[in-house]
Amino acid sequence: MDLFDFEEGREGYYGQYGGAFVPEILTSTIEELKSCFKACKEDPGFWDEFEQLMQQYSGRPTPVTYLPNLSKKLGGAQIYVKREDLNHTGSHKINNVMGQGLLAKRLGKPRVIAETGAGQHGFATATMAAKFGFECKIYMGEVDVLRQRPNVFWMENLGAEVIAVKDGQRTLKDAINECMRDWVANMDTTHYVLGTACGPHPFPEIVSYFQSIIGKEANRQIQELAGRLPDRVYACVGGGSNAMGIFQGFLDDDSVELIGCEAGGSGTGIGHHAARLAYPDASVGVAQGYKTFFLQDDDGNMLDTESVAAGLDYIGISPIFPYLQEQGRVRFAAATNDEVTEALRLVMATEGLIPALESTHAFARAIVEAPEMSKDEIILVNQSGRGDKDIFTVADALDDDHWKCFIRNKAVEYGA
Amino acid sequence: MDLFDFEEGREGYYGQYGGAFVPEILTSTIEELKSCFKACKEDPGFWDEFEQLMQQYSGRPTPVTYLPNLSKKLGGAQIYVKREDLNHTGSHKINNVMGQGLLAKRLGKPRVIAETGAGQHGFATATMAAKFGFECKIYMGEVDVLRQRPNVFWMENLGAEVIAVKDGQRTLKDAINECMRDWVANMDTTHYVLGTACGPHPFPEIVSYFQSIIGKEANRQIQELAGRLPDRVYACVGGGSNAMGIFQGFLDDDSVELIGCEAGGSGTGIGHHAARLAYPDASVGVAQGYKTFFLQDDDGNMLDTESVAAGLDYIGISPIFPYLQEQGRVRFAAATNDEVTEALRLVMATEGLIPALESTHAFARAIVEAPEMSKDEIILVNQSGRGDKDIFTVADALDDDHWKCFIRNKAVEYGA
Amino acid sequence: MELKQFIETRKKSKSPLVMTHVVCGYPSFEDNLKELEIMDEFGVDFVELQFPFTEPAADGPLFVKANQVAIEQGVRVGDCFDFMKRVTDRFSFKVLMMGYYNTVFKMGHERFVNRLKEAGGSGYILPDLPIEEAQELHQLSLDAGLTPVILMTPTNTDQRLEQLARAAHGLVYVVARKGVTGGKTQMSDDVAQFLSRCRKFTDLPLGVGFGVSSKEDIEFIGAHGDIAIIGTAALKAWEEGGAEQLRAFFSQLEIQPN
Amino acid sequence: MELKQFIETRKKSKSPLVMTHVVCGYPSFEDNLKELEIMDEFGVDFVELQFPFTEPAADGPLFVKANQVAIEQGVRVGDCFDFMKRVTDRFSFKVLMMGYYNTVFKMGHERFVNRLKEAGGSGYILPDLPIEEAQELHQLSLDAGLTPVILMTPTNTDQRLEQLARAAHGLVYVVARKGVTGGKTQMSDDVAQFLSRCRKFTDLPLGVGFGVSSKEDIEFIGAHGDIAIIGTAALKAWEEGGAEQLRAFFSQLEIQPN
Ligand SMILES: Cc1ncc(COP(=O)(O)O)c(C=O)c1O
Ligand SMILES: Cc1ncc(COP(=O)(O)O)c(C=O)c1O
Repeated sequence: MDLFDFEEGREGYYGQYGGAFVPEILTSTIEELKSCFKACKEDPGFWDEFEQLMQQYSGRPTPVTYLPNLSKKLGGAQIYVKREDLNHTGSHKINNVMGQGLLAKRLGKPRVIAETGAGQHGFATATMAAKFGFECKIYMGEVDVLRQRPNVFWMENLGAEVIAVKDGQRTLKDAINECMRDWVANMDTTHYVLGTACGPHPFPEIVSYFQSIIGKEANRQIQELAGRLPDRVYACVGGGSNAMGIFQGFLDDDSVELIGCEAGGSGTGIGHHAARLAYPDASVGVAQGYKTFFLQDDDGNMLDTESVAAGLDYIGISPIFPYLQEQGRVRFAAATNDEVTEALRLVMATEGLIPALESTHAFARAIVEAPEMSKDEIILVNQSGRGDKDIFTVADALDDDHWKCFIRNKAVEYGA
Repeated sequence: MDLFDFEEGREGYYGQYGGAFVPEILTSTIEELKSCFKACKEDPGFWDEFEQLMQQYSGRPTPVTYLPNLSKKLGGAQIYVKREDLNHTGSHKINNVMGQGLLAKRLGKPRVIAETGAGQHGFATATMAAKFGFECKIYMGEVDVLRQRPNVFWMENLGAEVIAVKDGQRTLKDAINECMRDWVANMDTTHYVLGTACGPHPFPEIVSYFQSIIGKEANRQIQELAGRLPDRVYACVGGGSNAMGIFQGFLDDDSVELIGCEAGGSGTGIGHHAARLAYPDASVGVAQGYKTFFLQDDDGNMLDTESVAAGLDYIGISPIFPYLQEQGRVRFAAATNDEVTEALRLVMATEGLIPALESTHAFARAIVEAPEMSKDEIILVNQSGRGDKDIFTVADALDDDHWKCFIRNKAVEYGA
Repeated sequence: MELKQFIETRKKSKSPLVMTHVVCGYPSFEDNLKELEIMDEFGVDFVELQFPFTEPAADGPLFVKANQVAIEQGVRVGDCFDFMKRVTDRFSFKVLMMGYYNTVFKMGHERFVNRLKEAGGSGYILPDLPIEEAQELHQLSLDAGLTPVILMTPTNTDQRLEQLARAAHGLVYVVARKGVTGGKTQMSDDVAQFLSRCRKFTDLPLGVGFGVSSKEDIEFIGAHGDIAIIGTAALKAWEEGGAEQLRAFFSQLEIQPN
Repeated sequence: MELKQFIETRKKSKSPLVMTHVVCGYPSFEDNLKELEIMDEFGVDFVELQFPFTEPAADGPLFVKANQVAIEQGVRVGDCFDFMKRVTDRFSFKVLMMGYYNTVFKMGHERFVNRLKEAGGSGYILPDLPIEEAQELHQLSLDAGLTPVILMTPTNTDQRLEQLARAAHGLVYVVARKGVTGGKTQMSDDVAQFLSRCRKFTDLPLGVGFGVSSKEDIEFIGAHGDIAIIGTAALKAWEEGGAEQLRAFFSQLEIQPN
């Protein structure tokens, strides 16, 4: 299944989803990006350069870890985890970002911009910009700036300027809009480092391409470790980049079931979650440059979303996924906030891993399904990031009193 | 140079340093540990088992990263970094801890205890305990509990019990004492996972043994990457475990100069730093089970120490180091708090790396010396850990106003 | 095609023609009406009625806020069509729907065209709908006598301008500079050159937008193009001083009477 | 060897002998003196004077705090020797220095032995100095007529007990249980068995420490060992009620008079 071997006249489309709905002013920039990316893909040395960069800078390949304790506790399938949390900057986001850094260098652009929600992508982009010597501006919804100050702190110290976006919901989607606004003014000097497999073509393809390093490694590793392919692969789906990353390694292996895990938030019901494909609340629309399932009202205006995981708290989804769902290739499920905090506790205590809240959605679903599977079945979970960087969010999610007390004391120390 | 091929009757001694000054009640436990460790060392499969565990769980080998921007900026030697920050739990501490986990399993002990200062070793031990299914208690000075709440939070969530030690300076050395007290009461069921290359024999040897994985990898990697051995290797020295780890890879390569970087604190003068070998303020003594240079007064009572890096803020030093200094094999230098915060800023902004404050001491010294070296000389710095986990300390060190404001707001949210 | 004739007629006695913009329901439909009365009074030839959207990525800060407030106040797409009907019934200027493609997509192309027609609209501007994606909608619109307005921009290659010209109808919206709405454009030789580049590819009237706010801008567009498009400047005037300020704003532009 | 004779003499009329403990300078040297007066009054045979150390890893919470406070109050090693001199001049019980090896090491073995001798001490107990590391110091001490007291513990193998016995002088400090000072030890069959294990390897008087606090404990030690060593319990009494409580504490122990 070559998702990117587009039919004539349907470039950038995955079934009826995708496309490039961009203001006319960006047409030439998008063309330039497409042809640069094409040249890279066709350059036999490019992937090697990328892989080497990721090896030397980010510690790839990340391992696959077997979880004997959790598997035993659940009494069903054997659980393995792909460890994207061990990447430099703490998540899979760096894969895409370093790749786009190489693109920006080829494009000769000295400046990069990026949107960020949870802050992971902004953190990764600021890191990449420091490494490549690019000027860097990160757009982040004001709500996210306020709740994700640690990431802002690091981004600033890495030399990036962080702009608090005060429009709309003041979260991820608004940061994306603001990034687009910057880009349409500065495309000559600026590459927009989109953070997930969304947005106008060629971004879903570019991001999927760089993230495919996850699946390439994982396919080889799980066979080495477990002796065969997994029966099911779970990944959380915000925009869809980590899921595309790992799923691509198994797309042609029909025996491997792929499960996308969305944010169930506080449960079903419009506005309470960010599940675009697992729940029936989203419908097809066109926004932020592409056509996909959006959580929107009858007028096509976007709805509020809710999730304990900022990185999954998004109205849209990679256009590749509704297509893969229609093809029956990926099954979608949602995990609620409560299931996620429970799963986090369990994974920490049994295996010493601290998945990001986003990644914990994949664990949560695997934890639901593993007990129903047989002991010789195999599950692979993509741990897209680590949770220790998001201590404020996790401590809030776990409602930790010692933590609150610590913060109150710290505030006094800071003259509150 | 085989440091651990002890002369008859001098087991556990490095020159005149080392030994095992333990209460009689521990003699048999220490014997048991020594013979278990000896069996492991002689078991040809043991190191492989350890290495595989570290690969699959912690993502080893950690890479060596070339820093072109920093090298260029300083205009001297080419700088490379060994990336222990990319380990699971964020520092080299996990190497030793997982190794001792294997020992504890062989010893058949269902419970582990550990001291921790900055929290990294406690975090790593709690993680290991979760993974191995051990009961776990972490002793941590009350001062450190108060300032390192994030690590406490994670340790507790990993299932460890964290005890705030209220004696003495209420920091690392007091936590070590308290650990010893627990051990002399519970040695039947309990293994003491000492966190650095200090304490009574065989701990300095055990910890060095497991940490040697750093140097083994680094020697091979730097030769692959730079084409030859480095001219100088820098590592920070708290107790000395990360330094022993990387130095062992180059001990027999006479052309490689080894530089241990201690905590210069707020500068020379008794009580203002934790430099045992770089400054003239320490003298030989016996405490916490071993003989080495301690920062002590004329009565042999320990002095207060000071450093921006909690992990270096310790009165003693691995007994192996005064010996290696006497042998002329390791040179010692100190970096002050100010040099360290400057170095941190520089490394973040030029290379996108965030070393732990401890590790930044090694960078700080390399930054002083690199410009005086020629462009074809090579420096290798051991980045023992990542700094993003220590945001409270780093933000304090950098005196960040936005951060303080964020904390004050958060406190209000928490009902301050 | 209705709009084309209208422009030809007006152009005979006036240069340039003038297009203005309001965001439906911001600050309120009543205020919109007052704004439109003033615009009409000063002889405006076209008005864009922007249908508010939650993700107005091509708009600048002032319009972004206007979109957002309108939606928060409960403005629905149906309300916008109702308002358009009232406007087209009452005024002689031509009305274009302006908005984002999702509003149209969600409603369905056919239904959109019908409702726009019923509301008396003359056409529409959808800045995030590239011509490659627009064929079906444009054909339906043309069949219904509605004008889909497309944009030409300074980053377009000649080849692209030729493609755009082929897809254009009624008039061309020339984006005078990079960036979103709202910023000031220096009406310079660059803009003049770009307009003559556009002229090479199309005979359609050229509307020039992005930052028009002074008599000089209007004159400049009179000399090099056909329609001055006034957006943010008018809203800013209204926000600053209501009807009085808006009147003063239009007054200084010295728009030719119809 | 002075201490040996002292024990032999006292043992004739008394079983068990009693050893107590004070931390020099805690709460103050004056209080120490008052404690010692009471101990003397109740016929205590030996007193350990603990020299405060910053890292008292073998001590329990109460002594840890005592060590710490004494140091904070400025108690120096010299002060402890001066105090010891006053005590040995005045009382008839024997005085042992108790402390950690670094105090000795830092001073130098020879100097330590000399100062201890000058202060009238009979010996010392250094719980963190294993016999392997003690040879030089022990020899110097023995030469000077001082007794280095070593410990036997329930975790020791027979082989180790034999080694310890060979290195022992004057008396053996038998640690009745695992753990640090301060906790309560159940004076059970286990302890009795362990004491008879020790007895197999040495003829020296066996002092039994760790948790001794009641008349029954004393009787038990009288039956199975030679010297009851009272540590934390006495300090606790002093902390709770000063001289009066300490007196009550010793009174209920019913120590035999000398
Ligand atoms: C750790 C982590 N996982 C997953 C996501 C979701 O993004 P995506 O679906 O693109 O992988 C994010 C987004 O911030 C993230 O930080
Ligand atoms: C990241 C890091 N580096 C270095 C150290 C110092 O310890 P050592 O000298 O044993 O490597 C610590 C101790 O906590 C640490 O956390």
